[in-house]
Amino acid sequence: MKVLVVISSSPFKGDKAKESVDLSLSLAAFDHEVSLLFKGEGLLCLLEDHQPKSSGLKDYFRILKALDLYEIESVYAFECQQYPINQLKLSQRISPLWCTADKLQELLASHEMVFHL
Amino acid sequence: MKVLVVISSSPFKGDKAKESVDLSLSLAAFDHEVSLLFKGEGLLCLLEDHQPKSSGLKDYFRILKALDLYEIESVYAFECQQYPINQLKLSQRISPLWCTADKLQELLASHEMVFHL
Amino acid sequence: MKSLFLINRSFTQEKLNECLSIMSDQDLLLFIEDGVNNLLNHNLSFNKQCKAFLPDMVLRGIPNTVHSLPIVNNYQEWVDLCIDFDKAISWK
Amino acid sequence: MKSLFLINRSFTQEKLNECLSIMSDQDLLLFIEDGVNNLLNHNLSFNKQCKAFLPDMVLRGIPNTVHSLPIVNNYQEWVDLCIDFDKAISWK
Amino acid sequence: MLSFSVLISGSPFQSSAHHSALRFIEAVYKQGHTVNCAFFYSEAVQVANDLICPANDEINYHQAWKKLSLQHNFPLYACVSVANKQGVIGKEESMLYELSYTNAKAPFEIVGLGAWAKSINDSDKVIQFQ
Amino acid sequence: MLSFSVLISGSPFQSSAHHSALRFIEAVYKQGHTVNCAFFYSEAVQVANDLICPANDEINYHQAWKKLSLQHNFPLYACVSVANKQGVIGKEESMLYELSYTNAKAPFEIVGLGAWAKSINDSDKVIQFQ
Repeated sequence: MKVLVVISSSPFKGDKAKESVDLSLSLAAFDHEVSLLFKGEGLLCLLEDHQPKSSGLKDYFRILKALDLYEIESVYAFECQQYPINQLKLSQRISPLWCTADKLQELLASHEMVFHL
Repeated sequence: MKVLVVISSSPFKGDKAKESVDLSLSLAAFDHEVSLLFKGEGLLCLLEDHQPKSSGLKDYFRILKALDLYEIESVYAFECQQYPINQLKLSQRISPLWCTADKLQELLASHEMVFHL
Repeated sequence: MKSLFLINRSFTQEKLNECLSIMSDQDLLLFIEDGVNNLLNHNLSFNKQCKAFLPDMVLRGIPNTVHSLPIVNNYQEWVDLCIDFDKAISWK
Repeated sequence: MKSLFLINRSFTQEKLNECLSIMSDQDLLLFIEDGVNNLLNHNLSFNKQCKAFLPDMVLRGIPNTVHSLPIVNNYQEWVDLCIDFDKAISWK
Repeated sequence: MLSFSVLISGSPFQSSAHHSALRFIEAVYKQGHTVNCAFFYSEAVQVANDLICPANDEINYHQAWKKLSLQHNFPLYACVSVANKQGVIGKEESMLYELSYTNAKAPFEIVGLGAWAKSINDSDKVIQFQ
Repeated sequence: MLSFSVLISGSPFQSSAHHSALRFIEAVYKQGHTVNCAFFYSEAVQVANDLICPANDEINYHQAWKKLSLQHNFPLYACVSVANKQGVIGKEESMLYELSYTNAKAPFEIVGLGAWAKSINDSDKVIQFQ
């Protein structure tokens, strides 16, 4: 199935962002065609200088480095005034395709399922 | 102690509104001077025509009827454009004092503790 | 592919506009759970196809008079909508 | 009585204005946890006394350059603030 | 007759997800369709904890799921990694972690995400309750 | 030397409340003050569940609270009505409900809201972590 997983939660408020990544990897491992979309507060997953170790937290974003290994099809990011993160240093691990509302409309239409924790 | 308990959660999304009422009653029972403030989505607690029974849910708002019995000092509501509920039929159980931002500022200043679940 | 959008919480004007802007004209937005609270907000304008889920309005004491959206009357109608539409999208 | 307001989540402009409007001039607002994400939002204007909690900015990779608010450097400074102010109010 | 896979990700205590999902599934059967599985993920896994003891006049969602699942014979899956992290432990993990008891029992099953990946392949419709 | 009462209402799994509260309390002691109690209410009661088994490289907040509480000798209270509703059961309720086991043990104590009402009387400062 062509599945879109949407991440709109902050990477550090609880487990939703991590759970979304885990879900994506599992679906991909079972031969679904998985794309990831970062939006809203989820965009903060894309910042370079997270320091989870500074707070004794797990660096589960290491996994994002290897999304292609896990056969995640595409990674998208939805622009957002509230978090203008492309003015900041972004992670080298992922190069998302930035999309506007029109592009996102297409994206939602072209996937068979959408999950949004 | 002079305590203000703020309810800003919808009465039907989980337990926060109920937990706030329980906290207020317990504090009052232990001789604290407790006031309640409804704001934001919490204002929906004040609507008349809830039908929790229609969904098999507990009508914990019955308790609101008896706030004076439980020696809750005062009940306030903070006006809010997003939920213009005073245009609707409001519960007969409570007559909150409606307050503006200025009045709320005073309120917060005059209480020794504020809890906001 | 036409999609059924499910909204289960209060939205600001900005959030709602964002959601409407990513819906196509064939899509439908259904307000469920605390999503029906949005019907109280006179500042929101629903410029795509939107409906409200009656059981959640009744539960919350939100009268039908506060809005002019079409109604989905019960869970069976909701199930039927899921079948009419290619997929359901729980948005937030 | 002067109060220390704690904000631990992202706010819209409207929400922030509401919060600022109920603060007195002696009060202080401290952005903690995901509250520091608000520093990225150029549309917000902080017209009362506001500070940002550094450890939560470092954790999230939010550089000090995105804003001009004074910093609270560590948990001990936060504890001291709680003592300086009459009470702490966790707002949302 | 169509089959549904139902993902529940909202907390049983701080969302309406379980309330809606239970009623939705009842309606699925009323309309002559079936449910492939209910899969609990994220905070929703809490509902598999059989120690849940709400006040007498409140809904017990743990019991409500059990009843509906037994009535219509569809499986209740909770994701193992999330469940364990949140203190919901099935028999296998109980042995693995050398705990003396388990709080997730049949008809709830503690399974990997693969069960969900398979279920959505085998069903006509998918819906998520946040 | 001042004493703090600390209310934690945020989920250990979906908020940063426990992360912040633990570090805040460490700093309270570093500054020469004390903690009267940490009181868990709302979703925060989950942390009293001793079945919590996160992955090896993740923080176990149940253990973190236990360690900090034993180190500084302050009590960990979880509200009984909320805890029971969410499947966190102490010894007394376990007997009351005729369950064969309990998942909330010392230093966590399952108590009524009265413990919080008293604690705020006896302390100089109060702080809440949502």
